[in-house]
Amino acid sequence: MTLKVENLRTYFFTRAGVAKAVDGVSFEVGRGEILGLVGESGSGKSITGFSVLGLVDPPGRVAGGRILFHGEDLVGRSQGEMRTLRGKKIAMIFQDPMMTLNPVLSIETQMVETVRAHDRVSKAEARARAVEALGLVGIPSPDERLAAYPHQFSGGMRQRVAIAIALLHRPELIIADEPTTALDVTIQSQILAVIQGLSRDFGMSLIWISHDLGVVAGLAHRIAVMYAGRIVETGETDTVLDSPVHPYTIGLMRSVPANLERGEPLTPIPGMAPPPLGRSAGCPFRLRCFAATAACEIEPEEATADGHRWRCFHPQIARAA
Amino acid sequence: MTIFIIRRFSQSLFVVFLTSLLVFVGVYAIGNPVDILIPADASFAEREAAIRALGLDRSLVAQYGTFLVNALHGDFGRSFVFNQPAISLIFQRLPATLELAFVALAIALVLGIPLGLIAGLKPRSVTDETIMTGSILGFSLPNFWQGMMLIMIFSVWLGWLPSSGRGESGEIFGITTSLATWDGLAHLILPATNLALFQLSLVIRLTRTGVRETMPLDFIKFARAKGLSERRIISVHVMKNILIPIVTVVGMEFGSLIAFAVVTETIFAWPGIGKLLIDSITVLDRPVVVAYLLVVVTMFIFINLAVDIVYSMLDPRIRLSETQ
Amino acid sequence: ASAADLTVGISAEPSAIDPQFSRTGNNQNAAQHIFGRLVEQDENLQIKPNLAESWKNTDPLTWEVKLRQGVKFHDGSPLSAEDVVYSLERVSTIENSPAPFTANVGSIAKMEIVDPTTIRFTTKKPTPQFMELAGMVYIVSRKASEGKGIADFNSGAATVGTGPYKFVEWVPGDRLVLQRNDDFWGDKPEFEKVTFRTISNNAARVAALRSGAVDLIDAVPPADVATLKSVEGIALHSTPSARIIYLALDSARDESPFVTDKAGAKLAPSPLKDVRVRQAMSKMVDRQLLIDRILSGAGAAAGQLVPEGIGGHSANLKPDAIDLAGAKALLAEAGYPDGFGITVHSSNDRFAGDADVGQALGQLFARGGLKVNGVVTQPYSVYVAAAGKQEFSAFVFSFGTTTPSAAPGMTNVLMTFDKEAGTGSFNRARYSNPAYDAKMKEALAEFDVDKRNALLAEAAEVAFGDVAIMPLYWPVVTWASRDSIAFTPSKGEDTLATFAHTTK
Amino acid sequence: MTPLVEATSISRRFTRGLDYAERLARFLGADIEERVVHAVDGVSLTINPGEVVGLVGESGCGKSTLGRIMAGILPQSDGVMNWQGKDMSALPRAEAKAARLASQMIFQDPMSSLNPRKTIRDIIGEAPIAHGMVARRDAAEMVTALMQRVGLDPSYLNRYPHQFSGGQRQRIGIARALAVNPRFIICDESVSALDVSIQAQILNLFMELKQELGLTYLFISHDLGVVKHISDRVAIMYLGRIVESAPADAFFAAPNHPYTIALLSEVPTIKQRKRQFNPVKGEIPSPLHPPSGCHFHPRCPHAFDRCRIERPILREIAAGHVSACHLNEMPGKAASPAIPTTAIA
Amino acid sequence: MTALTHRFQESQSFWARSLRGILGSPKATIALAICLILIATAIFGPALVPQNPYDLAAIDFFDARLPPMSNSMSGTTYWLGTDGQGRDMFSAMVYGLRTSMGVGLFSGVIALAVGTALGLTAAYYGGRIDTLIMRLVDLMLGFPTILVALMLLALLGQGVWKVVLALVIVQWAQFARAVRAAALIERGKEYVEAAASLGLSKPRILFGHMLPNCLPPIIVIGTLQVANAISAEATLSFLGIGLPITEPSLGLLIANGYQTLLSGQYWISVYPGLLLLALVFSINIVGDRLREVLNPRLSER
Ligand SMILES: Nc1ncnc2c1ncn2[C@@H]1O[C@H](COP(=O)(O)OP(=O)(O)OP(=O)(O)O)[C@@H](O)[C@H]1O
Ligand SMILES: Nc1ncnc2c1ncn2[C@@H]1O[C@H](COP(=O)(O)OP(=O)(O)OP(=O)(O)O)[C@@H](O)[C@H]1O
Ligand SMILES: [Mg+2]
Ligand SMILES: [Mg+2]
Ligand code: NI
Repeated sequence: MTLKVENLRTYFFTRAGVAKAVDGVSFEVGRGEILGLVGESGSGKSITGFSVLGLVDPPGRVAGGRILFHGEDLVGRSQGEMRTLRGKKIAMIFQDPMMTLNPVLSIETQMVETVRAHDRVSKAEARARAVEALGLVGIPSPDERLAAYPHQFSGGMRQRVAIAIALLHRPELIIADEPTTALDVTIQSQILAVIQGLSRDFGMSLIWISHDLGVVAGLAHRIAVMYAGRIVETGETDTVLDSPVHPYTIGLMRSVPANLERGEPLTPIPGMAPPPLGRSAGCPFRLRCFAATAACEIEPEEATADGHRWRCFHPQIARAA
Repeated sequence: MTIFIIRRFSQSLFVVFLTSLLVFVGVYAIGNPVDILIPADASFAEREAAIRALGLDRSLVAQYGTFLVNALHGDFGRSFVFNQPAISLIFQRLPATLELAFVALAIALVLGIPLGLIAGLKPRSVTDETIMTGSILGFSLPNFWQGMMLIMIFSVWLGWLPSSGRGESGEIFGITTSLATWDGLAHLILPATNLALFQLSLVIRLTRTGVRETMPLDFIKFARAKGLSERRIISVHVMKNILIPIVTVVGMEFGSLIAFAVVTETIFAWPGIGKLLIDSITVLDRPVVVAYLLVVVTMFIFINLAVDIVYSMLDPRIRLSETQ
Repeated sequence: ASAADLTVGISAEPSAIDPQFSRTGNNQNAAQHIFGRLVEQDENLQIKPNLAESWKNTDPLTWEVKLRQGVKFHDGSPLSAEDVVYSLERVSTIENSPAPFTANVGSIAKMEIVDPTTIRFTTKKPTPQFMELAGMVYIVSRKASEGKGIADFNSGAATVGTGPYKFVEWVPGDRLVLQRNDDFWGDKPEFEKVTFRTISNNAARVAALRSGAVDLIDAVPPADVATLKSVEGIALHSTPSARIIYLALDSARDESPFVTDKAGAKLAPSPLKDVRVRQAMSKMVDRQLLIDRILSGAGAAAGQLVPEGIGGHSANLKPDAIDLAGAKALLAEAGYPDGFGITVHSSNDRFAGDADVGQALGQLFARGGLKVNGVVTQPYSVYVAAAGKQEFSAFVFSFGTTTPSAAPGMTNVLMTFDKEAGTGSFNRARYSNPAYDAKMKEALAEFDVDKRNALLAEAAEVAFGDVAIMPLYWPVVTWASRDSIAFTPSKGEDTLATFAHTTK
Repeated sequence: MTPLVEATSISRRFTRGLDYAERLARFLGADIEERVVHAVDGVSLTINPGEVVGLVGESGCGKSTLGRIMAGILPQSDGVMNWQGKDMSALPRAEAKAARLASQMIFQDPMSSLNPRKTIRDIIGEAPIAHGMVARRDAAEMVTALMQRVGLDPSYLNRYPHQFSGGQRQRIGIARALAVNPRFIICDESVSALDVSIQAQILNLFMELKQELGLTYLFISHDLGVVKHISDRVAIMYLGRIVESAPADAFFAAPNHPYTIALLSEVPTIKQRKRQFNPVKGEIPSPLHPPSGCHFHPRCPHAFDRCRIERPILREIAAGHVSACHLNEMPGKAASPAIPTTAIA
Repeated sequence: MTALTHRFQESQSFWARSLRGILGSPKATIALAICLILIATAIFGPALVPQNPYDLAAIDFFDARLPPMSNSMSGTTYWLGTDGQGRDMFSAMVYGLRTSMGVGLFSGVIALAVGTALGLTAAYYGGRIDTLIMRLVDLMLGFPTILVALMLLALLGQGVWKVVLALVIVQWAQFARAVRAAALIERGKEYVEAAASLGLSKPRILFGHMLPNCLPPIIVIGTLQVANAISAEATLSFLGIGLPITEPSLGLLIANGYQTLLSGQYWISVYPGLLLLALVFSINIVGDRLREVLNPRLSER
């Protein structure tokens, strides 16, 4: 198991109160596996990713749980220790390709420094590795493009550069935080193709964060659905998508228009997600849930069947079947 | 680049033209320099002779016309007081002002950037609050009052540093400067500090704001995710970004540094162009005032040009060659 | 600074080193060190021989001047009559000078070199003050300065004189450096090297002295005098100057711009026309209090243009004492028992305390029963122009006498404003009294110094009886030095290295 | 039937002109040109009353610009806009104003499209009051009714936009548009910023309103799934031009233009699991320097010489189905989907 | 669009936000209190102080330069001493505070009005109008404040309104630039387009919709500029081209006292200096805090 997260809690201790952004998340990612992490805005996907790398900014911090990377707990490690992992063993790609590269440094600088942050190699060698990485992500004539600055690249190209940087050290795990959300369909497709190929070729594990079920469906081996800081359902992609059991997952699927006849009214989930500050005890979804009962006043435990896990007192198993 | 220079150049020509016109009309409106310059026991005849000698008997339009024609030939008139080419008077004293301004700028940058970094990296800490309150103090103290206090404390009470004049100068690389001798340096410290204080505050705040704005950006987080050390992140990723506003603002402020030298030079009797300007205004020495503005405006233009070039070196998004 | 050197902090610097460029005080200060003149002035402004050993006027139009022997220029060449004639002729070739010496040589019709040390001057008309005028022109070396311009003097190339000090360098705005002339014909100057630093800001100048940066400063602000007195190691040197600070009253016009009735409406005819009103106003001014409180005692109450010792002083003219009752009576007599409204104007950057004096006068008039509509102070540049255009009603001015007698001041300030006659060029109040003018003409034609001075004094009595201007005080000017240096103060407000001596 | 709105050969150029210094430099021989963006390049689009037209295209292709022109916010550089058969520019003042009010736009960003300093009452009520459509004292009542109509609690009347969630803000925007009784609504990415569950709520609202008020929509989106769900007809834009337009069913059943085909095959859907991504190559060209001929030719797998030179015009290939591709003139050569486009359905 | 940007940059009522922001920092709270006290002093103080220092009949130069705590001839105590004209320093400072604040506020407000109108116009209409206005702004900003004021005052002569005018001419460009920048951002927002699409008139959009949203930067710059103006007036007075001498502002008091500072009569210069400092410093602190809470991205001056 490359990564195993157990009962992760990441809280923001703000003046207004404690925002439980991630509140008891558990999942695992095996070698070469692609995990799709889906959920609505604010459900805690990004914070989960940052927690793994130890990059949660104050006033947030990991308040509990374990993050086991090859069995070793990363929680509580010093920034110095984490630094040796970041970019080397675990890499991350961010959503907005316009913002992830430093606009005033050349691509070369940004790549070479990454190489040399972990490996004591000459500039020339670092550069060679940078050229190679750019080639891998499909940037034409990488040797020349190295001297360019980010603004000279289009969004898709920049995202490729970011991926190339993530690849420099052939990390065992890449956390991709909605890296294609800002891109157009055709360009998104290009990036997905690159990522998919790389993951396959190098056996890299991947956590793919997205709110687009379609993207995750096409890419991930397994899916974890987040709601209000918890993973409410997780399992094989096909299982989760074809026979979702959590009412939230079901509601999500019904909200996607493409699943319905044209013009037919959609079946949206009523209401909206609770804000992270005011979450009350019990199942966070119960106020929007069609199946909620008095039982939901307390937090459901995780139930499981054949690697398909959910947190709900009223799993819609019958429907699925 | 060419366009840029054309634009700057034509704009500045316009500015120079406008200011010279303004000064002419202004001086004409205020009074007759001769009234101030002639001795108290002068007779009518002497007065008239002086007026004629200085060309002040002619109409404003005629005077201005002559000025323009001469200016096109590189002659900007002679000082009424010194009877020397006004331009050469300015150039005589320009080095002193430039020296003062540059040293002040250096002080501001050398102290300001580290202080701003310290403050910006630990926002809301005691250190930050102290530095920031101090920098507001720098803004709040009127320049002349600072100067007075500096003199009072360091010259009069403590007797450490001289309070006026420029001191001995020596040569470094063929440039005559006070920096070459101890005496010169000692004379430079107080006025330069006085002049630097405002800029220092400015640099501190710019740096701090820059740090605070840059730190939460995604590319800093990405740099961390790459495993870079905090040192490299700050010294390269953050610094290079914040240098851009600092260079622009400080460059623009260099102009006001020279302008504010008027006050500092008055207080510290620094023989630069600022003091010359004040003196010239009080005696209505119009050619010198015009020449001052001319030189200063031209200087602004060159400074701005330099700033733009440095800017473009720092910020790849703005390359002068790319017309945008 | 070593013991043999002297550093002086001066409030104003020369505008040029060419001694003939301008005859304003600052230029003269510098020139007197480097150049000689036919005559020079003592502390009381009376003339005494310098390069001219003696002179006599053989008839009203002819003056014969004998030059001193053995005088050498700084370049070693001897002074000759030719240099003198050259220098006097050179005066009218100076260009663009706002204050040329042309009037000094204006009376000369002819110059003849009788022998290498004697020159005979012929004047156009009888000129009693010939030596006071022509004698004041600085003598330059013909050899060194022929064909040279102002820049050559500033750089030192043409700066060759006969004075006690040689020119070393001038950094405008900063300093003037002089070197002792070891071949000086007169008393050997004491200091080897003299540096004049320009420190125009008063406080900075004082601070420079206190911090030891300079050895001597001029124009000590009155307020600092008391403090400096108590400072260990500092000596003060004062003298009343021959500069009169006065209030001009717009007395010639029916309508004066800043005269109002009590309610603030325009008042015509102007009460200022009435001599009784002017007298009353003068009686409202407590000169001694003003001097004590505003000037920290640095002044001498004045009742006329020049202090004692200068030609034209009248022993009969005493400063008016404060007499509010008398003032009230006079006002009532003139028909203004309740007073009237007035605005006092003054400059604020011309002489020490000018703005303060204006305000103090405002206070005094208010207390005397006038309605003071305001006190307005302006930079001199603005002020002088407006005053010249008669835009004020009561305004403060000063006039510095630099000549042995009060004649120039009495001509320019008090005689009728008349371009043709060349009188009254500074008569901004437009005072005009034929009796006075006649007395003045008589005095100016008189060759005998004593008689002339007596006539001038009589004229002064006429003018000040009319309160042509309201004299206030003669400022006391003060120099301060380290106490190891003694300094001889002069009425001409000169700051000369030759006036300074070490005491130990 | 007269079309409600009809755009004929509409173009819109954004020009950044040269200033005096640049003109001078050019005069002196410098190589400087005006920069012109053809945001919309000769587009014709007809929308019938009651119809929903979906407009799809990639970022920067000119969808919003076209939408703004149709809403009357932005003047076109060339071409004619007809409103109910009459040239808009020739309408008398009063009618022009009425036409203008009858077309309303609903924007993408629910935050920036509401003035943060105004209460909901003002936001919704200001325009009707300003136009005298409702008396000031009746305004509150009207606003309340509208709020109920779009599913907002009327007790929120005096709240400010920041006190609402994204979906609620979008409802406020809709109520604001409805307040002036429009007939035609341009939805510019109106649901793109919303989470799917909220997006579904808003889409439902749009559909309801259409039913009840007989509204006509131009529905701009880059999400083909949404467009497919709501539109009667679909138009695809690429770099300022419409490359294909057809009734929705025909369009998804038989897409014709190679770009459309690429787009359809690359839209990720839940139905496709662990698929192989086979993207079209190349970047989207800059609208500043669009490729010659057919704008799509550099990325088109079928491109041939003619595509590089000649701009293909829209030709009808089936009833109501137009496409701008040279392949259509070569029988048997028309592009066909690499994968079945049923994937999206 | 991420959840964070939506949720953390929410704007609330702007006055509430400002006040809450200020009260959130003890430093700013104290500064605000000082500001308010000083404002109250400037407004009501002149009625309460022992002397009217602007009335020449009320002051007596017999009492000139008395040290603090001295008694006058008439027996009143000069708590802070007297100046060179015998003005009670305390009264003079209260009046001077009023003058300084008045000059600062008036010039600030007028400059703000002028700058805002021009800045908004430039931003909304764009094109030639924009170019013209912005060239003018560049011109003004390219010139050092102090020089422009110096020249103007040399031309205009002295007087409160002339100083105000000079400061307005010097300051308006700052506002215009800031307002234009803010307005450009606002203009890009969709609510402006929505308003246009709803057929609202241009002035209504400009002043009713855009202007209120440009307020935060305007207010921040406004406060800082008032502080600047007060300081600038003091400097001008110091250089001898500021206010009339009989109605001294704080700056003029300092300048007058400057001459005697080193003679030991420190109180004439030091007390007004401290008051000026307290005033400018506290305004700046408040402004700074506002800058932080209202508009963290507002560029430094
Ligand atoms: N600095 C912070 N202070 C307080 N709360 C925070 C902070 N950062 C994040 N949060 C909270 O953490 C929760 C999770 O945020 P996160 O960024 O992980 O959401 P997400 O699922 O990635 O959403 P999106 O799809 O919009 O990116 C949010 O609801 C937010 O309120
Ligand atoms: N006001 C403007 N000035 C200059 N260029 C503009 C302006 N508005 C739009 N453009 C340009 O016109 C082109 C089309 O813009 P438009 O906003 O219509 O695209 P879009 O299809 O709506 O894109 P998106 O999906 O990103 O909203 C773009 O290249 C854009 O840069
Ligand atoms: Mg996220
Ligand atoms: Mg758009
Ligand atoms: Ni989002």
